[in-house]
Amino acid sequence: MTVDATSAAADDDGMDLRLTAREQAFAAEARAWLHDHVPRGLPPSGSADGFAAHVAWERQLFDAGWAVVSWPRAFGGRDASWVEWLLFEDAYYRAGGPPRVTQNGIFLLAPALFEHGTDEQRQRLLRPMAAAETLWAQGWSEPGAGSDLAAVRSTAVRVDGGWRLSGQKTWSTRASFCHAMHGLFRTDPDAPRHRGLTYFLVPLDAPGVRVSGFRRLDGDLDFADVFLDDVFVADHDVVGAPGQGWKVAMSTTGSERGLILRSPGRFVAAARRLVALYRRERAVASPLDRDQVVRAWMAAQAYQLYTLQDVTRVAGGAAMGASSSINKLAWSELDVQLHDAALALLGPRAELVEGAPDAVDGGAWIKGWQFALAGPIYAGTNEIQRNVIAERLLGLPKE
Amino acid sequence: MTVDATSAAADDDGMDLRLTAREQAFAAEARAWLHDHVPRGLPPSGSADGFAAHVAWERQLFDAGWAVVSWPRAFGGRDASWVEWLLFEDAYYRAGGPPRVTQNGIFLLAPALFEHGTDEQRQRLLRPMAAAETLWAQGWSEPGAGSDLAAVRSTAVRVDGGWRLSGQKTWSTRASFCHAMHGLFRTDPDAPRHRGLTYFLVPLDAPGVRVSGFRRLDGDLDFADVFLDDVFVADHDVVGAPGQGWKVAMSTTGSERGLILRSPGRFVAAARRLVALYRRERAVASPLDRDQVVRAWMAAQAYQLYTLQDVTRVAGGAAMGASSSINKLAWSELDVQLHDAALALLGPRAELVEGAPDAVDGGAWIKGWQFALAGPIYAGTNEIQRNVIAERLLGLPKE
Amino acid sequence: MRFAFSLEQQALRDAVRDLLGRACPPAVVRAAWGADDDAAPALWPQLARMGVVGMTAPERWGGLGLGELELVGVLEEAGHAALPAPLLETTAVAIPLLAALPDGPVVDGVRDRWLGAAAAGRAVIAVGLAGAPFVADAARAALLLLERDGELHAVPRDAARLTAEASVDGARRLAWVDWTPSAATRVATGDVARDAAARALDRGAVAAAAELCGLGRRMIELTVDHVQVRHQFGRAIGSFQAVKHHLADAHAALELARPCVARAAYALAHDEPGTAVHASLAKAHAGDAARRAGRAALQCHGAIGYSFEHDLHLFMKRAWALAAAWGDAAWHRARIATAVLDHDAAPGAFHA
Amino acid sequence: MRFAFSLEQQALRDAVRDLLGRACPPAVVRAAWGADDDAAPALWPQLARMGVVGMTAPERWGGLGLGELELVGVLEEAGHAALPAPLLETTAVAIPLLAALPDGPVVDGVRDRWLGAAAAGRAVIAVGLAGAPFVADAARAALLLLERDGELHAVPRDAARLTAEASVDGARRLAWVDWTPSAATRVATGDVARDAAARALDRGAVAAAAELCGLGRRMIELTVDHVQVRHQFGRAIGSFQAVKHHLADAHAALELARPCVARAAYALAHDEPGTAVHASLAKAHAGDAARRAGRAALQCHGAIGYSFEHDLHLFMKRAWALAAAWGDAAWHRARIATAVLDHDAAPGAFHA
Repeated sequence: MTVDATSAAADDDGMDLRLTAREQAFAAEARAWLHDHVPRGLPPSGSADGFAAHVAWERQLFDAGWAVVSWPRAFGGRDASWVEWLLFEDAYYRAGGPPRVTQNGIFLLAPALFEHGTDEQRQRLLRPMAAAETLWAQGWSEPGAGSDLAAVRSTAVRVDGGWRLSGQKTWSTRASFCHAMHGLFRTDPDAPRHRGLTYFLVPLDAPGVRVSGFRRLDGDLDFADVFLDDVFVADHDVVGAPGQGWKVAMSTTGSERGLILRSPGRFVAAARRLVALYRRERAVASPLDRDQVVRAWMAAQAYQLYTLQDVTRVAGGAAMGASSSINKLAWSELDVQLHDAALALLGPRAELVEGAPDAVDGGAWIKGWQFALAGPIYAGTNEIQRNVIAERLLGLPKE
Repeated sequence: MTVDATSAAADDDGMDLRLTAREQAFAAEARAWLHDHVPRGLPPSGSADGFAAHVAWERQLFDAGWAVVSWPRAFGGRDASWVEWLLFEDAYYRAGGPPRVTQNGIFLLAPALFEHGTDEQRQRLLRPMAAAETLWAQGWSEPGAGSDLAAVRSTAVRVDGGWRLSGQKTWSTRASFCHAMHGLFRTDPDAPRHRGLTYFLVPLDAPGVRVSGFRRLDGDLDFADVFLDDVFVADHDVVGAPGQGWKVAMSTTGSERGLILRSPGRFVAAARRLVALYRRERAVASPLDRDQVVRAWMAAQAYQLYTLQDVTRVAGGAAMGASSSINKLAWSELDVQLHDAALALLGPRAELVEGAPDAVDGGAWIKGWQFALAGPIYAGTNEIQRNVIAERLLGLPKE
Repeated sequence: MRFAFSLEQQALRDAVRDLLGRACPPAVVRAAWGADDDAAPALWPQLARMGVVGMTAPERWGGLGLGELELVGVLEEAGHAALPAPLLETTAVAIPLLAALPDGPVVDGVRDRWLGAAAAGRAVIAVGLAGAPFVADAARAALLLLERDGELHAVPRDAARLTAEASVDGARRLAWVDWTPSAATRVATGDVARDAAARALDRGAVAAAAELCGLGRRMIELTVDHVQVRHQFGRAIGSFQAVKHHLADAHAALELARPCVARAAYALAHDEPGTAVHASLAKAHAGDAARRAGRAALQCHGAIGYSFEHDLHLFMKRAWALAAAWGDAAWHRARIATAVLDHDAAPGAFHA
Repeated sequence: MRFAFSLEQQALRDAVRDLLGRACPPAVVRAAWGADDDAAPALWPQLARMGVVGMTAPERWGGLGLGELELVGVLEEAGHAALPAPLLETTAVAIPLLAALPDGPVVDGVRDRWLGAAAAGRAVIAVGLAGAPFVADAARAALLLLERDGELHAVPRDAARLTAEASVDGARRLAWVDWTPSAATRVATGDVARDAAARALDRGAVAAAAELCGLGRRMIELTVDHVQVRHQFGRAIGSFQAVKHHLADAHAALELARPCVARAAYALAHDEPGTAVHASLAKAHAGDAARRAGRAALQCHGAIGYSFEHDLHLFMKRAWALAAAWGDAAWHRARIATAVLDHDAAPGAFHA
């Protein structure tokens, strides 16, 4: 992944929290464009119609050059610096932009392609991914391999010119509406757990693939099981070397712009909405509600500052490393805390969902609360993150 | 342990929270006596003089028949029922009674003697224990055996007419001022961990015993190391059969009136003092302080009700069982919570200790806070209690 | 002193548990999510035949004349089953409220017309106190008991205009109720109305607390089952300390809330002066404990529990809703603070 | 945008770490517990020679003219060592306060007499703002900067009557100060005094936050060392998930507090309009994180840490005291609430 690793100020040794003229111009351009274009009231992405609306928005983003700002221009990006990326994300969520249905491609698969893919793969795959022409689902989890990703049991068997894949993937977000899936399959059944895995790209319209959607906690049809029965995948759809799938996947999960270094924009925007909610509801808010709101706002600030520190570090050439586990713990708990504060403030009105005439903010808080509850579970449960912090950052012994 | 297992109302099948006339009379008598006699401003028990003052108070309690209300009259008790015991404890702490320096005898050793001792031992040991003529320390923990009590390494070797004990005990509360110690020693080095332990009573003035005091968190000289070098203990000072020490000890730790079923009196009294503190300080208290105070008060009520439920159950013949782990978790966290609320209320004055002219309540809150911090650690850490709850009450598998 | 339920109370509870265990599996709860707003509550006839619906009604209205000590065990089982039926509103609150009002022409008429019908399960009665923005189960009620401006009114459902409000718990049916008080609907005023409404709030809070205890217990049971079967890293995940401690803390919190509910039921049954504080103690602890159990349950289930198809959410969402209804934990803590801190009126554990 | 300390700032911090690592082991902290109230602070001459004591003083007073970005790293190391010396009061608060006051006969006189002496380590200056009941290190100060009735006064210690107040942290020396303001002591009034006192409070809060981060870090280090060595049930206790998760949560909280401290230091150094909110964010997070680290450390040490002879309490008690001083977390949250919720004045992460 090519990145303009230094913002203008980063060469200077001192702390400097001013934005450069270039950064300010970038942010202003992003804000102005998003202000004019962010769609209001998109339907949930868990239906064919809803998904199509989200895809249309993604294409609009791409056409204007905002889909993948940190990518090289050759693939549809803007060569944006780390800081510019943060500024874009901040502007995106500040403007009320919807969740990105392209994210399992651009945040999870793309880093693997940048690091481990071939030039041919990058040329063939990246631009359609960014343009939301090819929609990507993740095929990482299996019924028996959730937190324990190395327990993958789906298999791939070598055949002439490619591989034959069989097994079941699950919790594959939006797979019902996607064109392709990336995931790990076991190519060497005799190798130990983390070995013998290979990273494949699987067309979801290939013969032998069956996708069966199911609903997440809030009732949206956002998950799917993907059943594979002797599905052919050509050699050019293997990322990295056969048997190196774990390494490729870890480069993805460790990707600073992937799920691990969550841009604070989403949470800072939620904190801002929470403050606005408090200001509207202050007549009925108790001093405890007030304290919960300010605590959540403060946690969002701390998270934002923590990521700025990480970005500075990584822009200076350091690896993200295990501090990504603190990052994951922080954003996922913060998201719960933000919504907890809102629900407490709403009291008996908190339970009203979208469609209820008296739902405050259209039921967004109880919806967001349910969404937030996934945070401590996915992308490595927070229990696993705490183990990583204890073992890799503090040096405690493994169990 | 002989107990009047039923209060008058317990024969009735319905819930009845009235006190019987006998219970009311008992409570009134206890309150009146304690009101007139509880000493004010006793020095800490961690010095020879201070300890002597506490012993004097214990003797006064005994002479009036209040030292061990639940014991049979023959040993200096009052044959009090469970409820009466609770009423006494409530009255004791309500009146501001000091911590009981006899507790490692009457709450830890006595239950073992009632259940596993010989008649001779009971006749010889109980009354002097209750009368604070013989002061008992516990010798359970060792430098390498804290949470893992079965890791005891001190040994006892069979000799003519008795045993020779060697090793080191630690965290032995008030041992510097006590006459004797009860504890576990390994009599069969080849037996597995929990086997091969024997429960001994050790005179602390025996040749070969050296007691070396050390200070606890708040600086009071309340702990001691007890070093044993070939110390002779006669056969009549073995409690239960040789090799059965673990079983004897567990009957002690499981004792409902021991450390496990903490009488709520102490915490309810602390909650009452906290409410009084709030009422005095309300001009400077924030709404959050108010909420913390009421939360702590509520936790004390819940704990009290939980113990009443347990007492009813146990009085009806049930075993205390693993619910004692919930009890331990509850009182230890409650005690921390009560003091936390007080410190928050006191703000920058919280750090003042006894002797500071402006210390509120003579520094009792910061002192009590430090004392409370021991709760989640001793008598089985709260981590171990959570394991017990998960494994024995919920049925989860062992690690 | 004996702080335990009687054998008869336990037997009644066991009978309800048996019935609901058979007749109210999660599929029944799930079916209620798709039902019409005015559909009859699931199992209402069976519960009525058993005497449960009318258990709090005086015998002259065909009830069993039982009190809160019988009721809270039944309600805990209703919570445990996530029973999609208005036992809380009709049996725990409305019937005792109506039964206790002083005689008078309007009250007598309302009782004659509705009390026996309600006790027999032929008429649901819903309740809307002044502090609650919405009325649960209004659309399937025949009668609404409503508080406004210090008065209580008994309003036939047909005389009110309802606006449905969708809840995160799809089995829960809320409505905003638009209605016009009149002399014909007025069943209490002044101190009588104030006291009746206050007692109704306490009854509702304690009933919700009992259901929350049952909901929390059920979520822990589901999780205990799951973590014994689910293996990751070569071990049942229930053998990991992190999972154990999540569940142990949640279980302990519930076990500490349950005696508070029993104590509050006793206070209600004996009309003790400190009843409001006991009721608030129960509701705050049970609400917090059930919410905590839900968090622990979801986290320990992992992604498996984060699905609409899994049963966990049926219980979790009910717990969220009930924790916020009938006064949330913060509201009840504030009420206790007023009594205990401002008025020095802390009730004791024993019968006052 | 670059959110990191400069190499020079890091080098200064490393130098202080090296000095304190050698010269301020726990035995030195422990010795301060037994020292007289007016004993000279440990290591003050060494720190002065290094330039640390006077680092915030302008060069004309013999100082280094450095700012908060240099200071917070040094203070974190002071916290890490539980340094029993008034770096916070004298270097972080008093010297910048005096240096920034507008010229005038009284101020000039005070500066001439005290500022060079303080920077050289020959005179400790203690600070008592209006919100703080006691003054730390008053007995060993030569000069007291005191706020009362909207005015600031510079009062020689000899002109005040001190009453010692014992703190749970025996190395911390508090006094109640009885003094009489006069024209000769008055160094600021009106807006000048108000602004100077407000800025002094922010400096003190950020300095305390930095020390709290160091204290928390040290307590975690002590605990990590312990749990790797201590075995129970046949395993190093640091291999148990419960222990790991206590420490991971405490570590994460500290790591999230540290950038808040850095941000607040930047705000102070650049005199940004949102400085007070940044300072409060830092102090509240650092205080909570350090208290949490203390709880985790003590619990993971078990009885071994629950002894006066063990070093842990030296750091834990300092953390308790500093978390409550210079505004406790609740006070700072309330201050942020006023700015953000009432006045819609939320500062951004970047330089305003």
